[in-house]
Amino acid sequence: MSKRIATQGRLIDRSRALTFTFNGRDMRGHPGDTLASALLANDQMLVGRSFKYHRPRGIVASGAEEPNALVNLGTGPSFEPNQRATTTELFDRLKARSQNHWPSLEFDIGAINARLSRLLPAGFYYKTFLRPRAFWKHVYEPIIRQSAGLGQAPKDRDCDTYEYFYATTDIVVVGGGIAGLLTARSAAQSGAQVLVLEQTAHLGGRTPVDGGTVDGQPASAFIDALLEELRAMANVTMRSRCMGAGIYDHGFVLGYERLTDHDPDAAGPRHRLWRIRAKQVITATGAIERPLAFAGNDLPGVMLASAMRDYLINYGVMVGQRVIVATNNDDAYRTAIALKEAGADVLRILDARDSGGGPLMQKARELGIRIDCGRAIGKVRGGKRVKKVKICAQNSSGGALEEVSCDAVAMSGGWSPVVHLWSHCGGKLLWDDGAAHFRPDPARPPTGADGNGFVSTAGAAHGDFALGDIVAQAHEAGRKAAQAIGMKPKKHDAPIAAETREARLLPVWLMPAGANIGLRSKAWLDYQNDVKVSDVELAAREGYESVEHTKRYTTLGMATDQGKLSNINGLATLANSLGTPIPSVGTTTFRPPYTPISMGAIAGEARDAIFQPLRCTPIHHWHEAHDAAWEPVGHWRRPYTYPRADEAHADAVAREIKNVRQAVGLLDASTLGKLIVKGPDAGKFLDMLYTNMMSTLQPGRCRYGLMCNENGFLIDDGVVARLDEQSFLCHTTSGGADQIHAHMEEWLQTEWWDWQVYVANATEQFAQIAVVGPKARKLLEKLGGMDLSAETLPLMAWAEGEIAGIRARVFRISFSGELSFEIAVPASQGLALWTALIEAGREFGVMPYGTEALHVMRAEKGFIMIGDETDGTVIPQDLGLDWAISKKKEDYLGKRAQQRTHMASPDRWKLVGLETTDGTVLPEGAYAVGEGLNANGQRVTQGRVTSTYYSPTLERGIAMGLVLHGPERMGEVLEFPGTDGQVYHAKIVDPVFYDKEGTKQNV
Amino acid sequence: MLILTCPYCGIEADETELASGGEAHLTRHGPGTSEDDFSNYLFTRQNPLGVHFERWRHAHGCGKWFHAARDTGTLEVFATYPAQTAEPPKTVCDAIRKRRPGWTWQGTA
Amino acid sequence: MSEPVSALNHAGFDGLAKVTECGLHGMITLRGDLAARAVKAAATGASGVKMPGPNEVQSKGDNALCWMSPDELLVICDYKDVRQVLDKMHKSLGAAHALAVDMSDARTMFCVTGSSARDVMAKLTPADLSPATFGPGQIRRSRLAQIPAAFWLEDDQSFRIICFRSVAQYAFDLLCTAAGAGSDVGYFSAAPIRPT
Amino acid sequence: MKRYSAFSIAREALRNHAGWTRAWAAPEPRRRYDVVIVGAGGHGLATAYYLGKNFGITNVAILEKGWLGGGNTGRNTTIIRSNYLQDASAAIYEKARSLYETLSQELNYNVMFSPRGVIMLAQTESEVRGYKRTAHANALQGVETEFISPEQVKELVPIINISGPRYPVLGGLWQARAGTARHDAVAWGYARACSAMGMEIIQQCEVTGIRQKDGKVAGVDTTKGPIDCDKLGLVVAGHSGVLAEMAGFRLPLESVALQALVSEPIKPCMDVVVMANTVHGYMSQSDKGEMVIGGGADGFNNYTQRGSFHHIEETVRALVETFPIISRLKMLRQWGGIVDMTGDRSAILSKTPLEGCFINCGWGTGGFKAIPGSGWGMAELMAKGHSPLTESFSLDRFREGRFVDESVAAGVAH
Repeated sequence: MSKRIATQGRLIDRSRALTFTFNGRDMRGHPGDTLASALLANDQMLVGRSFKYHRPRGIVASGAEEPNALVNLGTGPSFEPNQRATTTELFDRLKARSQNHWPSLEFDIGAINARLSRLLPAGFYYKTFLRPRAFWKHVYEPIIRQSAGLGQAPKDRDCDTYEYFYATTDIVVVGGGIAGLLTARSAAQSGAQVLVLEQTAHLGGRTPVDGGTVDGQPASAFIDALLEELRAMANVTMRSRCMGAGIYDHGFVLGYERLTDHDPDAAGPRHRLWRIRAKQVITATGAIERPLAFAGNDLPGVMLASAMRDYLINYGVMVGQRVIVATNNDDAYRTAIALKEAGADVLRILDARDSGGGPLMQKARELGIRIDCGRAIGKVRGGKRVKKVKICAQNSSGGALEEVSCDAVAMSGGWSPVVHLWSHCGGKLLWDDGAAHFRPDPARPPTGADGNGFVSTAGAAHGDFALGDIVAQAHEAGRKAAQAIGMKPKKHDAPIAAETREARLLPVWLMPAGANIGLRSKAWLDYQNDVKVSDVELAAREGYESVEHTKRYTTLGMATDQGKLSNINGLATLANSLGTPIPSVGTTTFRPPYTPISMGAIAGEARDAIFQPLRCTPIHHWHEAHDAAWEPVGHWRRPYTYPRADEAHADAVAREIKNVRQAVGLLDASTLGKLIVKGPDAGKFLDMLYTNMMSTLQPGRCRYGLMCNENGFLIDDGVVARLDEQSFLCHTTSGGADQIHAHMEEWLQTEWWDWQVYVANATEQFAQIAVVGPKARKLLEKLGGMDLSAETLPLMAWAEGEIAGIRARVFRISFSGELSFEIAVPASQGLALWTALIEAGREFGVMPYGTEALHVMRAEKGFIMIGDETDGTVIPQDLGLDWAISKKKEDYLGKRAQQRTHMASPDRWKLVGLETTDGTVLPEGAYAVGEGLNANGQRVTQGRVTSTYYSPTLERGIAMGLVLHGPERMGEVLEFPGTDGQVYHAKIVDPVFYDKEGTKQNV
Repeated sequence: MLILTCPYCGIEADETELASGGEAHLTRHGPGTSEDDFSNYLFTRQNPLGVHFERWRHAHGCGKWFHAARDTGTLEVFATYPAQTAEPPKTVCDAIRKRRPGWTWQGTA
Repeated sequence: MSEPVSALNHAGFDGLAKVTECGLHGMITLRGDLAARAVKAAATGASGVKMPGPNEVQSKGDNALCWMSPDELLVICDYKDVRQVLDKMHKSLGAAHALAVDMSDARTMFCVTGSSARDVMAKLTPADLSPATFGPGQIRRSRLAQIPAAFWLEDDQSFRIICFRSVAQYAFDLLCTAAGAGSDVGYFSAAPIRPT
Repeated sequence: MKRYSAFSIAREALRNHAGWTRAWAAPEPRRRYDVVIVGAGGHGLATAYYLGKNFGITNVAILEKGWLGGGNTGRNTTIIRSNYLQDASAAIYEKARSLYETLSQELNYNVMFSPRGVIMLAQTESEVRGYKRTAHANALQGVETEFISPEQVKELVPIINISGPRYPVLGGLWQARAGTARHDAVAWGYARACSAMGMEIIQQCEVTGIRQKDGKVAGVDTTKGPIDCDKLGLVVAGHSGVLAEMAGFRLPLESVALQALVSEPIKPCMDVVVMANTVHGYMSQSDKGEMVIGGGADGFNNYTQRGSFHHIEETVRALVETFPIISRLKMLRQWGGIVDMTGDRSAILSKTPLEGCFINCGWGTGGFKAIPGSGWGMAELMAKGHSPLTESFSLDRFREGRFVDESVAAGVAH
């Protein structure tokens, strides 16, 4: 059984106990434990079920590579699925539940799949569930979806917050093991600013577990001293619980800092996403031990040798009392020795190598451990935990020589450098035949903005495994990185580590080498996704030969561990089945993140109130206080209407319109774009930007203008006021202000850079209020300050002066057809003017009105609206706006485009008014049908509705639309099929429905 | 995540401070030009796998448009330079040739 | 005549750093050839402040000149003086091709002060804030999360930030969130982290 | 070709699946074919398949410089829908969608087409107008869609937040028979069927030149030697520009990186596909349980298949706001693909200036869903010289100013 022992446990604090529950069962652990070590200390060998066959699974690893021990963690708003027990620090009252089983972990109906596994080989679902057709969606797929999917879906809104942090530094070192720390030191000694990212809570890595001596002291003592030294260096920052998640182009490094996962009650953000820019990156990400592929290698109790050693030394947990060790290299002997010295009974070391290992083997033998060379595990027996091991010769098909009962198996298939981060941004790998692994090819690093390599590697991640090589290479790596960014490293001696010579490893991709199909179909490569040796062989046989095909066909390496344990074994198995060397098979692409990172962290601070900027006019809060119903316009929010008590929106809109037409209304028009264009060439410039002539506009006057893009399409419209000889004020649509400003700058800077024009965006300098209606002038005269008589300020003129004691510009422009003044005052006095108007307006029955009333009134007048009548495919000519297109100008933006055959075609749909024959309102976006079907069997259309409203003024539905040859077909009735099943009939009419002569606005 | 140095204010701008503006050094074609010339001006692009000249605006910054010479296959940036020019300056072409021997501007050395 | 009101009317927050909206300031955008004598004279004359170099701020009392782009300065003065300053500038500009326009109401100014000020700002802007690159007297135009902003250091612990008036509330909420309790980063503020 | 069925699996199980043979042959190229298709992605394979099936042209080689289905076919978010606004788009996407309905049976390969339904959220007034317009257009195009209420949206997607502070859901355009399919399987299924018709799929074979004879296409040079043909189809997505160069013409294309990501798998919590264009995010849940999320495209030319991380942030930010429960899920993997964007963001299926040479490209972000329709139309175009499905997508539209613009309905072509 697995239990906590009295000795060892360098990372735990035995003086304090923590309580936690697993599947409701109370358990105890210590501060410093991971959930995994605590579960093992409580003899919880069975921790989950596999994805496909629902096989019983236990903890295999001790770190980020763990494929099995995933749990549902926490409850309610802090619930999180698929948490890796090996990287979850234990905290008091932690609640964990195992995943992917029903009804219970011990008894799981899904396990029937394991019995049927022969019927469910790789890719079986591509070959079946074909008939009957409807069954896929309604029967087969729901079953597959239910049985897949691991953790539960969260139910509540996340109670935590997240944030970003931007850092710019010389060198980022990913990994706080001995290699990372030494690299950081030599880089810092060279004068570089260094940031070290360590994913675990502990700097120092696994060297203290593996032992050895550096500069004459025990490795762990050396590391403690090194950490002290680094902490004292002002140009070194070390962050623990902060994983280097990804490396991106131009030195961008993504860091994932877990601030409160280990202490959920602490204040502050849960995760912090580091967005780092570094000149050089050094990945010192270590290496991951590989499992051995033998039958039953997925049973609870079968564990990586290094993990078993970690649990013993770091946490004082002895995973088995009677242990068998299977290996193809010397490192596993360290585990055997540690276990033996801690009092475990190490029954056998099965060394696949005929000649066995080096000095470590000697030491094990001296401790009295029996070592069988050239031996292998034929099969592991047991149900929910290891019971027996059948031992056979490595060079056999699996015939058992003996059977030994035991309670744990430690396996080691050799080590693979963690090359993920090196590869994220294009770093290439080379195959090391001796060590049987892929390692970074220093000659082909990821390249940065200057075209030179910006990532290097140190330590085990570099492919060095002997402590002596690691410390020497790491020291040098730091100096080199500093040199690469122009530092002049001073001479510092590299540390010297005592060597423990290790014998050469023997590549073992299958155990035993000649394992029969029965064994191969029980030898797991990818634990979580249930991919076995036989599956990869099948994929190869069926022609899924590229490693990408095999991966996708078998799902090898696609689980939440992204193949950290399975990739190399899988590649080797594929290479063997294809009879090609491993390098020619290649690897699949490594993609960020190194381990999964929370969506919350990626979203950062942007949620709720600060999800996106909300733009407020100076009068915003008044609208809010008066129950405005909002309409988002870009990032602005404009009052749609101001419903009273229990007034429906439509009624409110009708009331506002009637009031404007009969008395006076106020519109907050502050969001309108206001661009100041000034210079000797300003007129010439605006003549190019607008379709009509602006240079001839007189100071003091206003003119309505249209803007097109180079593709000829209408992009914006608005009133231009000439302020003086050299300056114009261009009004744009609310949504358009920033784009049009950028549009102007673009043309001035990149095409007409010799023209003398400056542009400034004064949109937010002014609050703009439209005072509209027959009583508008009376109201303003009451406030007093300037002469607004028709004589001094006629339609389409503007004047400067004071209103209610506030400096103001007044524009006589109307978008409603009524007498209308648009008053611009400094933003900081906008609210003052607004309230003054409301107060003074009482006697005239003043009311605020919103965007919908605005839209309806402009439609009654037949004025077009950008975004309604236009959609990015409409040219001014389509809208009968030829009067606003200068014939005199030989050029303006869009003119050439409008001469293209399709744009000049007489068959373009043109703007008309539409009146339903029965007065009802046409449906939004309805199409007018023509005769028959087109070549693709679709109904022929001959027009569409662009805007449609109920007009309270005319008390009937009115609409505008684009219709084939429309203007020549006045009076004709068109059919508009609705999506409600009805067909609407509408007559083509003039688009101006109200006050055709325009007398009302001109008083 | 590109970094480009704005030639106007000298800031090493983060991609999120920049707005991209497509291929650089296009010649505007207005009224009187042929259908082909005009549609090439609007739509046809070099889109090379390799050296590419493009327009960027230091939008969250000094607001200036500038040009960048960049490799679309490696994202290497050869140079950035002011936008007020019809073709890449010699210094830029030299910088590119230093990294990509034999490269020529629109096929002419 | 009503009292002009700034967007957030001097709202404040105390956290890792002190965040305050600093009320209305006179702000004039001056666009022109910054090498031209008339333009220089207009800027320095009206403000009494030295001409700033690229990415620099020059200040004297409440007045300041901010370099915004190769052809743009921001002239900062007392809010009530804007009109005189503007008139003065127009006079000294004379016929020179330039644009001087009052933007005082279009913008909002914030102060972020305290030993963690850099850490707080570094949660929101991609600009390099390391003391080596960014110190007092320098100005940076960049973004705060999703909005454009310009900021400079008055001294090593106090930022001045300018953004558009319409997003003042968003900017304030951002800064308060970034300065929220328990979110200290200790990257710029603290010396190297001590053992825990 | 061995027929796939539950029975064949059971039979094979008895002999440990030793009897399964290659899904497609791996021949060396011959010197000449009637038709050569460059690009063994979904579109290229489908084109070949329908050339054989609809026109009896089977002397066809499909050349692939990498591995079949290794490009965007295997990198997309597998959404299939046809609720497009413009007639031309609706026609080809609906043709594709309807072919997907029966593709598994037709190919005897389960492509797992799952008509789970797609909702496009309307979160602004202009989106409401845009989608109502699309619904009207679809009704006349024979595409079954409807504009549904926020309550109906909530009913279909219980995890959605319809009363978000910034962009409350005002409704949605719902297409019940839209959905997803298993992307790799589409390529593999077509490949197996092409191979069974005697067509030859040549992988690891890169085209290095296009040979012409008196103004007509004569064949291609490849890394496996020269190959002659009467007709040539270029169907290589992101690399179309490079091949067009070889054929002596240029295209209105720009290649950019488009990104996507998946979460760790969780138990089923969302049965339909949701697209939220105002906040630029879309999401579905795969049969494995992963939340499959589509990200934005870079604004700059890029052939690296690596996008910029801030697009991932923007997308995830929007989706966390729309689906609050995903905040505590984790991103498992992000990736990028190279997509080719045209001037109007719609595809090009067209003859080219070089007689006998046809091109199919410019699918931008919307290629996967179109595969069967694109192959169907392209095959007709290559066999007969014209096809109603492809007519509006010809190259000359850019000269005439006759665009197929889908962005107008606030819709994006994901």
